Amino acid sequence: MLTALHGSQPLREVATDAAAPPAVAPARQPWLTVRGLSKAFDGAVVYDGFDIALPMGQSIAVFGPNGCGKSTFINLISGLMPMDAGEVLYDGQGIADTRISYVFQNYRDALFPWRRAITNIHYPLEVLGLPRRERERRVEALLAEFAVSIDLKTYPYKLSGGQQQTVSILRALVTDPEVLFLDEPFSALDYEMTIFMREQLQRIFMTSRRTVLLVSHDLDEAIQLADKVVLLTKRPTRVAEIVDIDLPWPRTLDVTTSERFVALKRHCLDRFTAEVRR
Amino acid sequence: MLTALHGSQPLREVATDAAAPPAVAPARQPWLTVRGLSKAFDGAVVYDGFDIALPMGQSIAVFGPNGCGKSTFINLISGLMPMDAGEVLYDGQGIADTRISYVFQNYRDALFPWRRAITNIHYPLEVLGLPRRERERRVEALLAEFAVSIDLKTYPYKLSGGQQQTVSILRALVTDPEVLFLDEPFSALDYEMTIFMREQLQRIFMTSRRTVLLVSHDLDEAIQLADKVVLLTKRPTRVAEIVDIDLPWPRTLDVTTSERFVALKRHCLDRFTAEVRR
Amino acid sequence: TTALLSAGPAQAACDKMEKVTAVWLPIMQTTAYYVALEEKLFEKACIQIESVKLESPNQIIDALVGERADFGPPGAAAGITMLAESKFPGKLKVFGLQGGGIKVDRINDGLIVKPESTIKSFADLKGKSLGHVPGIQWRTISRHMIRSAGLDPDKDVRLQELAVAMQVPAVVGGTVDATLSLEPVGSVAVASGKAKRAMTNPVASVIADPFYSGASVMTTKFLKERPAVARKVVEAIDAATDLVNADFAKYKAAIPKYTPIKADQLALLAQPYLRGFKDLDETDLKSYQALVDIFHAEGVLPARIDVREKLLTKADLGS
Amino acid sequence: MPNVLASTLKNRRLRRTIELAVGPALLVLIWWIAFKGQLVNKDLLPSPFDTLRDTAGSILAGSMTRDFLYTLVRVAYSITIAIVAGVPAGIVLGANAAVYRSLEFLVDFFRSTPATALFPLFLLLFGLGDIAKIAVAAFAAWLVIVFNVAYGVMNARQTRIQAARSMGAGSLRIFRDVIFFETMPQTFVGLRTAVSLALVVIIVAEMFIGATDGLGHRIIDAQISYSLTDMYGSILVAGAMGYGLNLSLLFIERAFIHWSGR
Amino acid sequence: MPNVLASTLKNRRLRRTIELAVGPALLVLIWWIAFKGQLVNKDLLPSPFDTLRDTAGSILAGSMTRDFLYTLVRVAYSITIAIVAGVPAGIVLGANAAVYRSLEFLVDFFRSTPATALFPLFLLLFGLGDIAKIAVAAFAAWLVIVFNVAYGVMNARQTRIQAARSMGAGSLRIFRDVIFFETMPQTFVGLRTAVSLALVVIIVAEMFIGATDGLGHRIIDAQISYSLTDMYGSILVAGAMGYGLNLSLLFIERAFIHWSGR
Ligand SMILES: Nc1ncnc2c1ncn2[C@@H]1O[C@H](COP(=O)(O)OP(=O)(O)OP(=O)(O)O)[C@@H](O)[C@H]1O
Ligand SMILES: Nc1ncnc2c1ncn2[C@@H]1O[C@H](COP(=O)(O)OP(=O)(O)OP(=O)(O)O)[C@@H](O)[C@H]1O
Ligand SMILES: [Mg+2]
Ligand SMILES: [Mg+2]
Repeated sequence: MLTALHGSQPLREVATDAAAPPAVAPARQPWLTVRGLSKAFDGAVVYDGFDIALPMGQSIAVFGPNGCGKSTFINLISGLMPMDAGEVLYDGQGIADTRISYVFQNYRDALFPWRRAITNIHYPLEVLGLPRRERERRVEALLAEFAVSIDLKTYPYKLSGGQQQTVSILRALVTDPEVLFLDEPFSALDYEMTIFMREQLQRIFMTSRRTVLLVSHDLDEAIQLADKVVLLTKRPTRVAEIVDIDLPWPRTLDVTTSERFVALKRHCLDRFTAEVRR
Repeated sequence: MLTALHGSQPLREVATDAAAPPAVAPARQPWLTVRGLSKAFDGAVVYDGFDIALPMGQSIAVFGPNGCGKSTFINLISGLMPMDAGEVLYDGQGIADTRISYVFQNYRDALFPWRRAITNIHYPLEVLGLPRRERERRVEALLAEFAVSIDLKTYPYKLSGGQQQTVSILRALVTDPEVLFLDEPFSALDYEMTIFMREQLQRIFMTSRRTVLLVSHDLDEAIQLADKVVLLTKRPTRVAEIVDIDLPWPRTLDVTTSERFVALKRHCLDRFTAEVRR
Repeated sequence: TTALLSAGPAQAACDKMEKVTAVWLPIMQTTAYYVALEEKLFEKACIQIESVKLESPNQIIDALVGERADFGPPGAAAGITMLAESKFPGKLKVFGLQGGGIKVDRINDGLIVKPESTIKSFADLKGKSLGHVPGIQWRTISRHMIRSAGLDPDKDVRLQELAVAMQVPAVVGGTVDATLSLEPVGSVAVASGKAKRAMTNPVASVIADPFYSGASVMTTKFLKERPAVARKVVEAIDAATDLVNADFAKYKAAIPKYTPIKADQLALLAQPYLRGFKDLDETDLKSYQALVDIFHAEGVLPARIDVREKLLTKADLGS
Repeated sequence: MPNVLASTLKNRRLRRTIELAVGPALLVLIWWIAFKGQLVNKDLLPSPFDTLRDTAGSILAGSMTRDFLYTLVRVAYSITIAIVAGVPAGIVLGANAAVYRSLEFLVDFFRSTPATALFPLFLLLFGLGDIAKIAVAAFAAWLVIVFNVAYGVMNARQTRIQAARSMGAGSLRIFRDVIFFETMPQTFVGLRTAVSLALVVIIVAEMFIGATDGLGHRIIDAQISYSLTDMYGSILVAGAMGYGLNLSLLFIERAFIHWSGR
Repeated sequence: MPNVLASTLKNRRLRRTIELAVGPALLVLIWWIAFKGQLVNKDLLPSPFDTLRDTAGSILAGSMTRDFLYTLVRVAYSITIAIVAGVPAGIVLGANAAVYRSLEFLVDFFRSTPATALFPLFLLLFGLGDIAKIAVAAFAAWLVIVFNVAYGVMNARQTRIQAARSMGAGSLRIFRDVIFFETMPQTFVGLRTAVSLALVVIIVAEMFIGATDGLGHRIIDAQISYSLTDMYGSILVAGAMGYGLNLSLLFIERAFIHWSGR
């Protein structure tokens, strides 16, 4: 069943995810609320009085056409870009009190070329002020999980595009963030790596129920990895629909080849094409 | 039927593409031959005595794991990166005599930020020395075909990632090149745009039979758009197999959902996973 | 060795060494100061000299007016001293003069030209260029010299300010036809054989003979606060002046250590005309006054200054 | 809404004006404190207000303006020569590592040699007139521009150069269409350093080679005749000229180079 | 194979050596042509070989070495002061556009004011000794460093700063961990400009403030006493010092900054 909410009215639906693991059943559902968000670049309006409310502790995928403002949206709500107007609250609090991680769409420029790949991964832990011993323990644990075959002793600019993106993802995951922003995080990964990363992300999400905001142009990926898919229109950007993905976790091959999955995909696609063509 | 050629022996097969449009039936098949290609970075060997021969006038997809040297390969054979050793011949000639276009994996850095998007597209025509009138005619024709909704009067760094990549693709296509190198050209495009671009590329390829070298991590894309898929191994890089894609052009939805397509995909995937896991 | 031996006990006899700062220019007129240092005359008088070499006359006066230094030994610019006195009256006292003269046969300045040049006097400069030390002092003097030769300094001669270091090259290279130069430029030029003096002491012949461009100067602050020490400084300089005047050939050996002059250039070095405090007489004062009056006449000094008022007196020294 | 816009614009312009005034105000303030607080000998540092008054007087009288213009024209000539000769030289130098390593000695050598020490040589080559002064300043500025442009070229982003090359652009085209723009931000650093340096060298030349006009001539005259307010006033005017030249370059840069750091 | 490697290495080292020799050789060649061809008055330009011989002589005699060391020590002091005070100041200035616009006046003002014109003021503030010379050179170098670092900060890539901010890094951390490195290439441009400038100012101060040692003292003495070979020899040595200082900075830069243009 699709919970379709049109337009930009604040969403005040109660989270009744039957599919959520029963272990995590918060008494009160915290919300990420965005109110009256406005942003224009040199007069070109991207957002104008944009409202949305998203449940925290869930995985949200954002799907929309090129240039509709997905990266801008993440930048705004993560506090990296100043808003022209509006308010963003994480469970009633400002962004400063929330530990976030961000995999930038522009992953190449986001790595520090003066640090080796491994120390790039160390960096967010340094910012958190962890002692070296603890940092090393955490990084080792992460690498053991991911077992990538990249020479991490080298500098980022000596890595291939996909390797750089992998490092970028590892760096974002190492801090075990409360909110994880992923802006087309798998765009440069190879076939095998993409599948592997999707599995890892699912695993992380299922064990810790972090809030994840994923931008993806791959609808299969978006649906596979999300509790909700936010469909955005062209500029001036509005929410076309927030699609509830009522599939059970983990999203195994069985799930992603299920009829329900295909139906959801078809529905999203129809809405998307309708909006884009309009 | 699969024409599988293992190892790195030069390929000397005669082009007997039943699927190729009968209009184009060259008396003599020209070849792109690479012999003894070697390349190492700071001692890390990527290619060592690599040989391959690819038919020109065909669309070749290159598929391989991250960091195996796909970008490096294109850079080497397009003459942008010096080889340590080896020889590349386009139908017996050097690269300098061939009109090429290149969509870089790192599309952001490849656009000129001091030029507007539209003059970026003009640039290769300026290099060719075309008069302004002719340039404008050609760009207009191109834009009429592609009908993108991007504000091309703006500067590239003001565009979103996908928009930048679109401009990058347009710039590569405007010269009507003899050889087209595409390094993950659709990685940042949205769903609609990706499908559209694939169609356009097919159309261009079918009408003019240019040589296309496409790097892609999307196996569907690779098979849909190629006459041959080159499967590469991990480093030190070898050719795992060159898979002949004996599907009819155009590769419509019917073709891409055909049993043959699925079989080819399964075969490629099996080879790829086997090689990567090895 | 005698100097060393005598210096030892003398130093030992002092209860305490008085620290005095001297600022000086590396020029010929300062010779007496070099000799005083070499002969350890200050040490014998229980004075420890903080010796600071500066490169321009103004820096000397700045240092004195700014009370960074106590005295400028022989060779401080005579004209600029009075200029400073007119701006900051009562700051400085003059206790010696240095220059040259035709009658006394001592060289201070010269008109420097190429060896083959036809220029013999300022009158020959019509339509030519003349270089001089930069600044108002020597521009004033140069204009006065040209006017005295019957030419118009604004029309007939191209006046060109030239730093001291560039004067010989400028003449040799032909960028100017002549320079009005201070010693040791003339001596160096003659020693090189690439230039000569067309006129010796031209300024003395026009303004006053002898002509003084250098002065020994001390601050009134120093004089007031430590009159006894000031007196010992004056005495030491006077003693050294006597030594130099008595046997220049012997004492000029000290010059290469303090100035740009090389030992091999010593032979041709012109002897300056040095007047110590105790030697100063009416002729000297008149001569100095003549220079200062030209400054007034050319409008550089706003009011006439009587140099006598600026001179150190025996009373100042408390004797 | 237009009201708000107008008021923010006004506010912004007001803020800009205040920002522009802070520097000079600070200078005068520090000066005034040094003067009033007797931190520096009063006889050698005049009051800032006396200086400003006297300077305004000599500007009105026209004598300062004349010297200002002479110096400005000399600086303009030398910087023009330096740019025209320096930017292409820097590009060529920076583009070829071997050439750079070979000629670096000369650039660093002359950059580290005081222009004043070379005055005799320049006098010899160019005579006593304005040409020598302009030549020595142009030379000093040229070195700075070459150095900065070469650096800019060496640090240029390779992908952009490769992109142009893939389109078949020849070396000359790549220089003109890519490297030239790539190095622009660095070139402007060089230009701004160079214009200040040219001004300094011109003033020093006016001071020490000798001239009958120009701010340097004015400074040394004032120094020698103990016209303190005139001296500090002339220095002020020289500094203001330098600031003005820098500001114009900054405006050109801001208007023209929109892509730095992108 | 190892043979080939060895020979290419040898070749490369040989090529490097040749490259390093080209500059000095070119200088001597041009000089020699000017001298032999009588392009310049022979009485004012000595033969390069005479100059080199005499310079070698005074180096062996130790007098040149002494002056060299004095100048070097003064330059070292002033550049150290300039770096320690300049890099943080530049970062702060560049990070805040409003602060930059406010204080730009002072930086541009003093950059365009000849150090020589400020000598009287520095003598007044710092006394007559070495300190005044070091202070004026440090000040000039400081301005250059501040200017360049501020520029580097303003042109830094925003994505990297944003990446650090997204990890929760505070301003201080971002300065230290990101902006500092981002600006490194530009900082080195500034350092190399500054070290040459400090040398120039020290030499000019030695020439015009007066000193009893140092290369500037040597140059002006030689100029006044018309010792051409000594004068050009001292200039040569000064230039060589500048080149040497630049070269060391270049080595540090090449060893340390591997990422420029990436
Ligand atoms: N710095 C900027 N200056 C001007 N316009 C900008 C700037 N950054 C973004 N824009 C504009 O804002 C719009 C949204 O950009 P954004 O990068 O958020 O798109 P996106 O949804 O992430 O697209 P994509 O899928 O291609 O990454 C685009 O139309 C773009 O042109
Ligand atoms: N400049 C460089 N210096 C050192 N090593 C490099 C450099 N460029 C590439 N490499 C190495 O060469 C290998 C091949 O890189 P390349 O970019 O060609 O990979 P790729 O096949 O394009 O990978 P991807 O799919 O991630 O884009 C990588 O392992 C990389 O680490
Ligand atoms: Mg985006
Ligand atoms: Mg690649």
